[in-house]
Amino acid sequence: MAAVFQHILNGLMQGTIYGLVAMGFTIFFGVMNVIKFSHGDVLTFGAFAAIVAVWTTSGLGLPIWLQVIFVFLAAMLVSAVAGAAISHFLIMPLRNAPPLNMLLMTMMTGTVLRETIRLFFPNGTNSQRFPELLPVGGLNIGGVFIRYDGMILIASGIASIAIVHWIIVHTRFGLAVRAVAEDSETARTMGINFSRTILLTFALGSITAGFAGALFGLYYSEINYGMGLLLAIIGFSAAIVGGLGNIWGAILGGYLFAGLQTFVVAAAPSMSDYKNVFAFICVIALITLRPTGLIAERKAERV
Amino acid sequence: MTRTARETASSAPLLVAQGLSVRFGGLLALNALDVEVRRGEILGLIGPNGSGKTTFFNVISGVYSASAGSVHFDGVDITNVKPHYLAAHGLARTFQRSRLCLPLSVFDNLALGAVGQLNSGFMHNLISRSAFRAEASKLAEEARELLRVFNPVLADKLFEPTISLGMIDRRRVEICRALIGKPKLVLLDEPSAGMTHDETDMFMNEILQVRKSLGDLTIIIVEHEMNLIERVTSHCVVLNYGKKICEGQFKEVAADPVVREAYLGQS
Amino acid sequence: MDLMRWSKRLAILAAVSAFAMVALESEQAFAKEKVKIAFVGPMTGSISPHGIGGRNSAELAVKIMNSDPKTKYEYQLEVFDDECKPNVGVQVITKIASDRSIVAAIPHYCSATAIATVDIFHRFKLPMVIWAAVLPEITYAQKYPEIHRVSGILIGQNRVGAQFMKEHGYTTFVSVADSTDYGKSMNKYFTQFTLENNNKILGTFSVPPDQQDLSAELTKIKELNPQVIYFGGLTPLGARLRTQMEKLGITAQFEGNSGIMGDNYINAVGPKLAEGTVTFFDSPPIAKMPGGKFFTEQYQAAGYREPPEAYGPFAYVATRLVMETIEKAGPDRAKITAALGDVKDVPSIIAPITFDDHGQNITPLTTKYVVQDGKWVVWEDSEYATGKRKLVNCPHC
Amino acid sequence: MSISMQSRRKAAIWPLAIAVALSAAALIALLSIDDQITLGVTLGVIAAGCVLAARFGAVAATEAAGADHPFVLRVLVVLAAIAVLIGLRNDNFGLLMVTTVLIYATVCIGLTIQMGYAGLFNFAGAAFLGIGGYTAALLGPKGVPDLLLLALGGFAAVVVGSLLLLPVLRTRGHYAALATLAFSILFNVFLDANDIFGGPQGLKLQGMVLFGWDFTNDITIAGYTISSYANYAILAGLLTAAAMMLTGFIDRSWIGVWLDAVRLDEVAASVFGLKIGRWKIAAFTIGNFFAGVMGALYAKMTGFIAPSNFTFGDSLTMVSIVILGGIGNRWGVLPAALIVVLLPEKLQFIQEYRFLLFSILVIIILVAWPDGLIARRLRKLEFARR
Repeated sequence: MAAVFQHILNGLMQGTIYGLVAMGFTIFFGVMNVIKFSHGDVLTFGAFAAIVAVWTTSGLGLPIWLQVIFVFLAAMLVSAVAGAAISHFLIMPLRNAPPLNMLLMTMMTGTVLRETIRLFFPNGTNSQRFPELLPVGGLNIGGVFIRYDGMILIASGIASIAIVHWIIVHTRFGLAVRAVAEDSETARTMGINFSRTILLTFALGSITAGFAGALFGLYYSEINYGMGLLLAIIGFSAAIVGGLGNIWGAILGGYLFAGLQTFVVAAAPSMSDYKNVFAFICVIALITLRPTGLIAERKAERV
Repeated sequence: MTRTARETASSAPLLVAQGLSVRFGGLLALNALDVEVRRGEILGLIGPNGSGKTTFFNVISGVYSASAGSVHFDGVDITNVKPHYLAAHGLARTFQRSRLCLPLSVFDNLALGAVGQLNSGFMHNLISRSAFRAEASKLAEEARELLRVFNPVLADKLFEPTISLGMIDRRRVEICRALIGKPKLVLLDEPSAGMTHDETDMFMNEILQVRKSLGDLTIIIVEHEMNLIERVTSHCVVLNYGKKICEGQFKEVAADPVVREAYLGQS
Repeated sequence: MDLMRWSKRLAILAAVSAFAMVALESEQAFAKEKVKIAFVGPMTGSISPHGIGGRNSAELAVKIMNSDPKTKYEYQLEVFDDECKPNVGVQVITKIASDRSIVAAIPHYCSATAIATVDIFHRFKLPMVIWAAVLPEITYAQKYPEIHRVSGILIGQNRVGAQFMKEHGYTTFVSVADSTDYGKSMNKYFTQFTLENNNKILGTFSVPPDQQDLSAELTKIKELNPQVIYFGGLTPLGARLRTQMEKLGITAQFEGNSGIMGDNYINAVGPKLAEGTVTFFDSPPIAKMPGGKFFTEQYQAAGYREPPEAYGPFAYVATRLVMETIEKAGPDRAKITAALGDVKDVPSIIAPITFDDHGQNITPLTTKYVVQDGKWVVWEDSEYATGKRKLVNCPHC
Repeated sequence: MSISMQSRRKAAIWPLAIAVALSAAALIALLSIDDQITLGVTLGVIAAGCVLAARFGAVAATEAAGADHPFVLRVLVVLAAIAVLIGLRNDNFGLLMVTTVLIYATVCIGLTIQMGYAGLFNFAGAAFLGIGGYTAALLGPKGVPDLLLLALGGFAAVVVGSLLLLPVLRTRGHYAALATLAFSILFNVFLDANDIFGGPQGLKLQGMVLFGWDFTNDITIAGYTISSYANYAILAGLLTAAAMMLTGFIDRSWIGVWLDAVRLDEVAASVFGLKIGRWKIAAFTIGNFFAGVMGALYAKMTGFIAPSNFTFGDSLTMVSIVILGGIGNRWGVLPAALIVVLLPEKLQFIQEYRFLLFSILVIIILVAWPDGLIARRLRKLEFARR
């Protein structure tokens, strides 16, 4: 029984990170109908910015809590800039191109980001140790090991999802985002600054990636240049399975994917090689059963 | 329900919809609709925006499925059958928003309208190329003839990209696409949308001319342009909130207080 | 980040490569006959540090050889990227083998790639000396005179490792290996020798090398509660495994192999967690090699940006061996092949090299290592051997 | 008004002849030049030539000539192929690369039918290539003749692909992209995990033997010897030509029109009587068949296959070829495959920087030429009466 709880806890943490990534995909898709595959590598950029921030701030001898704040600020800022730059220089000029071109372009952009870190970050090909900033250890309750840092991170992950949701539902900026998502032509005629809204939305989505990147580093204590690719694939899968354009769908998809992976290892440890086979088969089965996602897009096609 | 003179006419109905309902979530887009279309007539379908006219087209052409009721076409029950089945049985339509394949040539678009008459077999298309060529040339002749009725210049643009055509020519192509397959019933969804008064007039003349050459084709037409309805229809059905509120000759329905209220209430 | 420096670097890179091209062209001219040899390894992708470290070492060997006025030939190293993929390896080796001006090759870090290409070497009669791939099949699956290898095969590491663990009284193990050919092969020999020693393997896990989260596997392992977690794979995954073990509060001895040997492992997990990790590797530390000091000094003097990594010295040795053979036999493929077949007790910076009848170097000395204070230390020299420090869960320490 | 039967003047042949000759020359030059400076200059000349040709309508003239004189086109292509073979007769690597380019191009012709015509995203091209390869590797040792092996490779790809039919038919756009993307990844993980299919270490294959002719033999004609690799190049060339012709017929037939209609407007297509599912299945099946056949040939040629040859990254490479070539234009995949397969190889000298440079190049092409190298041309099913 204790093991079951332990697995659930692990799955929750993984799912939170997947969900955060998937949320980015879904936000971008919502406003511009694009899949931005470089999202995972923007996350990696954030994580590397975070590690530079730790090195710098600990070099300056700042207290731990201030280091943590700088870590998140640096990660979010760098990701926001990277995401906004990609949107401005690459996605906007191609926005009328076929979706396939966009998909390929963002995948290639991801490769560029990845290779840039690998080649130009000092010792970039190797895994980087992310210093431990959060309280080490945890509680042992009936055989379940509850990590303090894990709890903090799950809580802050969920909080950030809630904040993004609040921004989109309750602020003026959020209103503009929703208007553009609904019908960009009409939104423009109603005086919404289209390109500014797009830019800010991409910045917002990328901030969540940076946040997730910093979380990732803090939780796993290790980052590497290639971590964004698999995260992007999983995040994309989660966003699609959940239903593109729907934040709750993305979160649901993220937890579902983590749950599937964990389930295989827990239920049949000797089959652990096959866990991604199983997870992706489930993904295919789910989109076959619900071709527009678990929480379907509401838009009916006008005929 | 009022009986009209039409009911006593000898010709059997081509299309009969009985108690037809379409539900989207909580919204009843069509509510127990009864409509009868006689062979050779032009039926006008009118009503305020959102009254269910296009939904009616979509459900009888198989794009939406009915939640209740039935549709019979030429004596066959076609309730909720697949769209391609309907096309094969002689039902063709146009769309409110143009749905031409713009990157393709005019000819390719017209070929789509003639799917039923063309041989789609792999042998025919890929191996017996000369038979295929002959078939294509024959269709090109037919297409030119049909286009020429509308606009002689258009016939020369048969192998131009559709995207290069102006709005009215695109409408013409779209109607030709619906006609080239020699259907028994054509559904025209706002053919005059976006045209000026004069253009509409000219356009409708062209349609009537083609119709005559095809042997008094049966047509259901949705239109907002009431002059046009008055001129071309022999019978009208008025919808509001998915329900039939009135039917008869245009003059009769135009005078009906319920209809007037529906239109006034809307504006 | 430092954009200015990046763009500067790019500019310098462009300028340097342009110059290099011109230089290569114009330099022709006098003196010694030029001889081309090829170095092949992964220059891109996640395993590229090893490939680049090997390339640097091979370049160093060529540079040192060329600076010696007594040599008969001027050597030129052609470097190729096999991406650690068999199909790319086949392409690249076909290219090298078809180029008659290349007389010998020093190929491959990855075993699957080497297995795919040995036939091509044989077909084109191109002699080669493998610098790092470790699967036994490469040399032993067939008997081609062209194929040689200075690096050890992974059987030895596991035999020594299993013996060591038995001697220290460990009885229960869990194996975690990556799902590549390397990891699977490691796991195979680990299993074989551990069972031969009558020890128990409580569970075996195979994970893709790019997997980030190992908590599901580790939770299961925690339930199994082994004394030792054996890892067969390369550093990135090994570092993740060690780090996440700690996070889940698992206390078990961590045992690795050649794949995690190197400073990258210690850098990635930090000295505190790395402490006490044991590993078995087919080479004494550079410092203990006959020419280790020389190699380290030269490598530093050459100013390479990347470290040589664990197999750097092997790349150096393989390249040097090839050039020495060419000096003796002349730049002719058949003659080189014949001469390589006779290699026996040829001195090198690692140890004297002797090829058996399959071209396999039989002298690699499997050495036991343990991390002590953030450094890999030979077991016998460590405070663990003297009993001052203790391995985790160790019954006989 | 008898405008209808106006006879269009046929396009001149000479642009086609020049274009084919120049392409063959460029191909030989690209493959045989190894020196970096000469290569750079050659690349520059070729690129400039292409840009100028496009600017002054030479590409369009060539295409028109090709469309008007199919027979001449075929003869010229055969002549060019012979010229390339003679030019590269002793260049094993050059021939290997030509064959690889042809294999990739043919898979991409299949993807063109799926993505360019029917609008079905397929991000698992490499997986279907792999299925063909593994079929050859597993059945070859059982004594199945090699020619049959190629066909079985194709069928295996079709059969495995049919497992994906349901998701592919039910979903659209990005959702469909995910179905194939997920398949591509799980295919790879499955091969790695599985020991029956050789696991991560892969499988070895014997070389091709066709009608008693062993492909490891050099070809000797009238005293001249051509490297044995030419065997594979010739076979791949024949298969590519067959795929090209079949695809050309598909494009210039009702089937081509129906596939386009399915891609452009499913609702309109079904309202006019097309069975959407049937045509999607047809496109998916034909494309996968091409990939499977070429996979079997690929495995036979390299003599070794491993999961890492058929990764998601390789599928992405194929999608890049289709888009860079100009989606829906089957001729475009040839130069695009040449660039995408050959360029990283030719960039070997920049070693670890080559992927960075390659990705940047692809992005530049996508931004500068969104329609690809050769944009798809309007289909004209206009046939003069015989």
